[in-house]
Amino acid sequence: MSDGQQKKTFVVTRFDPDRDEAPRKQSYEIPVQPDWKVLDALNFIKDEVDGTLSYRWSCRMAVCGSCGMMVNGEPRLTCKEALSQYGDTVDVGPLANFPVVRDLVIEADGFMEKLTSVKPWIIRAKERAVEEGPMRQSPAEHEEFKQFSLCINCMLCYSACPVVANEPEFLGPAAIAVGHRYSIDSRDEGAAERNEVFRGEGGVFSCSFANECSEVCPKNVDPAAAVNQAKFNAVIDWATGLVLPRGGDE
Amino acid sequence: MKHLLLKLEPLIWLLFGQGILLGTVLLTGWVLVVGLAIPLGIVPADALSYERAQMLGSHIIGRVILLGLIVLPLWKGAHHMRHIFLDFGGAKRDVLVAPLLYLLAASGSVLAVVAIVRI
Amino acid sequence: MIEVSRHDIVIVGGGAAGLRAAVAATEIDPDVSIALVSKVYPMRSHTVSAEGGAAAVVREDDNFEMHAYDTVKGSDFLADQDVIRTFVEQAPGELTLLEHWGCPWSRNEDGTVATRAFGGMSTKRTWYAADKVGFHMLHTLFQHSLRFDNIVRYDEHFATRLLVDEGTVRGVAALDIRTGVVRVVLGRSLILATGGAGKIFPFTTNGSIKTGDGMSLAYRAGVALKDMEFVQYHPTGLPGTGILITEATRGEGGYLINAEGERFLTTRDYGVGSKAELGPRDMISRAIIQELEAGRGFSGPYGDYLHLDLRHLGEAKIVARLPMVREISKIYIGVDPVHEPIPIRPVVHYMMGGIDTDITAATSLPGLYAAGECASVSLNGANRLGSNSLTECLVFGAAAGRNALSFAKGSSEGSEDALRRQGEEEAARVAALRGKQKGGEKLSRIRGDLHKTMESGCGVYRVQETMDETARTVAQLKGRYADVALEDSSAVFNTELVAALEMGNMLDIAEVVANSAAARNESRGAHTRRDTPNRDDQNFLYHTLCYFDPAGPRLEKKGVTLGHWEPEERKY
Amino acid sequence: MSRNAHPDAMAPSKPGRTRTAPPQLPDQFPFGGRYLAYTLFDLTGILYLLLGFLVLCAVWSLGSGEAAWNGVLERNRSMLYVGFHAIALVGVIFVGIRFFGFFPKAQPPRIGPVKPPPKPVILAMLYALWIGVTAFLSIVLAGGIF
Ligand SMILES: Cc1cc2nc3c(=O)[nH]c(=O)nc-3n(C[C@H](O)[C@H](O)[C@H](O)COP(=O)(O)OP(=O)(O)OC[C@H]3O[C@@H](n4cnc5c(N)ncnc54)[C@H](O)[C@@H]3O)c2cc1C
Ligand code: SF4
Ligand code: F3S
Ligand code: FES
Repeated sequence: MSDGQQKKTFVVTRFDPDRDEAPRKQSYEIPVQPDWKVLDALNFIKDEVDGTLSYRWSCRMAVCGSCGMMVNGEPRLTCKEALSQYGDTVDVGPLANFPVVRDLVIEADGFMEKLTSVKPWIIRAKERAVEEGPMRQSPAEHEEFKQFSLCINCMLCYSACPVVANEPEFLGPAAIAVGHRYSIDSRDEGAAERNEVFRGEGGVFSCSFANECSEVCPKNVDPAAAVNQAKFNAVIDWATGLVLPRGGDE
Repeated sequence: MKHLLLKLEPLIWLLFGQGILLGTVLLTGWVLVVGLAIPLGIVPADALSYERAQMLGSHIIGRVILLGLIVLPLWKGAHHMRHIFLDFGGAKRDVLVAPLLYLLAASGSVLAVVAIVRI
Repeated sequence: MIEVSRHDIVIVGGGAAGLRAAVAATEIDPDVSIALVSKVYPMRSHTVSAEGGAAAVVREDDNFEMHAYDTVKGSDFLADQDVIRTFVEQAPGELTLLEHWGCPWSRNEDGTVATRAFGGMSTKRTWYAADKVGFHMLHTLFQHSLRFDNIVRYDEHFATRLLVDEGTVRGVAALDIRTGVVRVVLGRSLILATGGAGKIFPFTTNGSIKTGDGMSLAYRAGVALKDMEFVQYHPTGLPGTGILITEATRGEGGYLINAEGERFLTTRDYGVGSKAELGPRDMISRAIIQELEAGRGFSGPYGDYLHLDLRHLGEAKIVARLPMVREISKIYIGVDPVHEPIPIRPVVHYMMGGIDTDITAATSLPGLYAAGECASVSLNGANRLGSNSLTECLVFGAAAGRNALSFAKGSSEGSEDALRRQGEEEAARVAALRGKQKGGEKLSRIRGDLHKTMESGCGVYRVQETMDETARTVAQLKGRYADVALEDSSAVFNTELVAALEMGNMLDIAEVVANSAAARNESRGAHTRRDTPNRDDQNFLYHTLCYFDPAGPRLEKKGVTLGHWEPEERKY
Repeated sequence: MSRNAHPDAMAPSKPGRTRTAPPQLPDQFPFGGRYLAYTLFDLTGILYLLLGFLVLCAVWSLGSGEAAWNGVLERNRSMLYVGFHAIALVGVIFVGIRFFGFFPKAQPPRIGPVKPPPKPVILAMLYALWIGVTAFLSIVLAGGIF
């Protein structure tokens, strides 16, 4: 594996708001190792070639969710993608559908607002006291929301979703998946509240089931399933609301 | 308008969803026979002679199926057209386009009822 | 003019400890204004990577006494026993709270929370959520924290200096990475929860953000760092990347196998007795190193390694309990543990030492609290038991939150002018560093040399000579660091600037680790010396305190609180 | 190559704290790679709209008397209509295959107290429904029964 001879060219998007009018591309030809991930190459460039290259990363084990970028046009976790699957030239850019702060760093505050707006926490009519101990939840009940609780907030799905691209209000796949995860948790009583959000502007009905979110999700969360289940629940909730109008504070 | 659209969204989505699901299920046979097989002479044209068509169309089940064959595809179509419009950068004009498309589907649906009653 | 914002409590760090502190303070006073300063978005904190589990007594056949004793023994008797008592008693409540907030703990068939075995624990007491425990805990905590409007986040703000006035900490200067501006965030009390410092070593399970910043902040403000010589090596990391393969693999029944196909922990005497793979980490790591030294390892491009064999667990169990281990192995080493053993070797994992705090999470500096991995409340002593630290983040994070709140209620704001001035000084320092073009040194070179010397001097096995050597080298590196040149002078998202600030912190921590280690002339827990292989309670049953001094680190001693169990030989 | 997405896509409610470059669409959108199938799927909306109105016309004519109805049958024989229906058939089948593939996962784990059947079963049921109804309708329309 000490074959340091192999070289690849990285075409990286650069953007410095204080100096560049618009993003530009910069090429780096560097020696690569056969077992490198895309992120390793960026780190090599940063350490040895160009200290000004900016990007986010931390865990390098595909769990912190910070290293998402477009690699050859597809949203990817760069710490997870083996370099060997790409050819001699690799194009690395900031996540699509996000404003670009600098180089490969995108604006994440919009996502944070969306995530917050779906009330991603357990809502209960009456909070349980610690002394009462843990709630019971059968493995089957756990299984119902498990997949949707695996989202690492990497936002790759946002980069793939055509609705995100064109409707700024859209809550987007991950936020809805996280909200839905709570709504179908047997310990939660907040589905009605979240359904209000889901039926609101940019809510679940904006999704046109492109399924692109699930195609690119590195954690197999299947956010498309979550969003569309959430639609289903939001409609059922709406329909029952028509038939049995809810009391003020029920 | 935006508000009204939001309020109606669940209903529209229901119709749209059924448009894809039941609409597709119903349309396949219709297109196959009425759109292709009969015109191409694979099935003799008298299969849908006026009398037989009247007979089928005036039966209650026939009417329901015909209603589904009109209303559901219209809503599927209108909603998808709206999405196409949005996908090609039309978010700003959605407040105009969406009501127009849905109005189209809605008037088609009303006409469908009239048409079916008329049979 | 520097921007100043004011809150009641400032928390630096958005990992498990910082978030728990924020929520704990809010629980008592919903109106308290909390600043949550974090250099990454909180859900990116390295707590996210913890895999195995969090310990707390829940089973019928378990009790506080047992958990406490396991922890004392695991610590090689260097932990404070009053702290341990508080810890074990509050642990179940804390994990229960997380359950109430939605943490998807794995369950038994009857719906109760499931527990698994962990190294050094005498019974199954480690709660888990498959093998993504830290991830689930962190996201649960973070999402729960989102419901409170009074927690004001300063995301991607890098704290560079504590602001102290009249002997009390009053806030922090933080670089807004997004804008390049240093701002002053003031509070009446402050909590450090900045996590560990594994990045001073080359081969570690830690992510790139674990650079010991908070430890350095406290150290520079005159607070002692305690027991920093104790660096935990985790027995099972992937060669090359250092990515962790959780101890839960062994908790679920995995075997460690040498190149001769032998389950050496059962066939040779490494002091772990019948616990075998479930012995404490320091012992297992030493056993692995000895196996490798005896030539019973495999060799590969990233050095020698052994095998962790899970095949006998079967696919169903691996998929249900260890999905992340499987995913990681496949992606990062190309091995499917269902069919092949996983190559592993010991890897730097955790800092037992940290900012010296008492049982209330308070430091010696009034108003300053610390919790989580950056703190040393003396729960872990010379060796932490796996799955105690996530719980520690909760128990002492909560304590820090509560106590910082009551301190804030009783304290004054300090002189804004003085604090603003300090902030401006700090802003000037950071501005001078940004794009500092003069200098012959490169960050990556300094980092490389730091890594080399830390590995040689402060590895699993240590000797006086190399520890001294490392202490000297780190001191030299500090000199070279002063001569570093940076290429990036941009204001916006200047990650090179951040790396340079982190490097300064890492050098502080490395210096403390090397000096503390060189002074402890015995072997205890994770601090193992070839030249003095035995524990020496006569002379060394104390905590090492290390203070900042411009002339070089100054060491002091602090007694260990015993009380219940007297030190005895540590045999399993 | 890439084009701008909506300028406010994923922007925070307060303007960002520094100047940002506008969000870009994914390179392949809308006609490249997997997006092609998605875009075509949405485009079948036109087919469905037209089909809906064609059926409406037919039913209306049926109510208007024999001549009108025969006119419909006559018109359907033109190449234009046959061509359209051929495309429509492909479109309808495409919609079915794509959507039925997605449909099972869009079922929540529980609808009230009711648990939907396992995903493969839902899929099988959908196809059974589709094929069954198509066969039934075709036979009826083709004069096979009734
Ligand atoms: C791979 C791995 C697996 C582990 N598995 C387990 C396990 O199974 N069980 C267990 O009990 N323990 C485990 N641990 C240990 C445990 O995860 C950590 O000790 C614990 O998560 C530390 O949490 P923390 O809140 O102290 O710090 P972290 O989660 O590291 O958070 C630190 C926070 O401080 C912020 N910060 C740092 N510096 C600055 C600065 N200068 N300015 C502003 N903010 C700053 C960061 O942004 C971050 O938000 C594991 C550790 C690792 C590395
Ligand atoms: S749903 Fe998947 S792609 Fe989207 S943020 Fe979560 S983990 Fe990332
Ligand atoms: S890609 Fe977008 S449109 Fe829906 S299914 Fe996923 S959110
Ligand atoms: S670096 Fe954490 S997900 Fe890639």
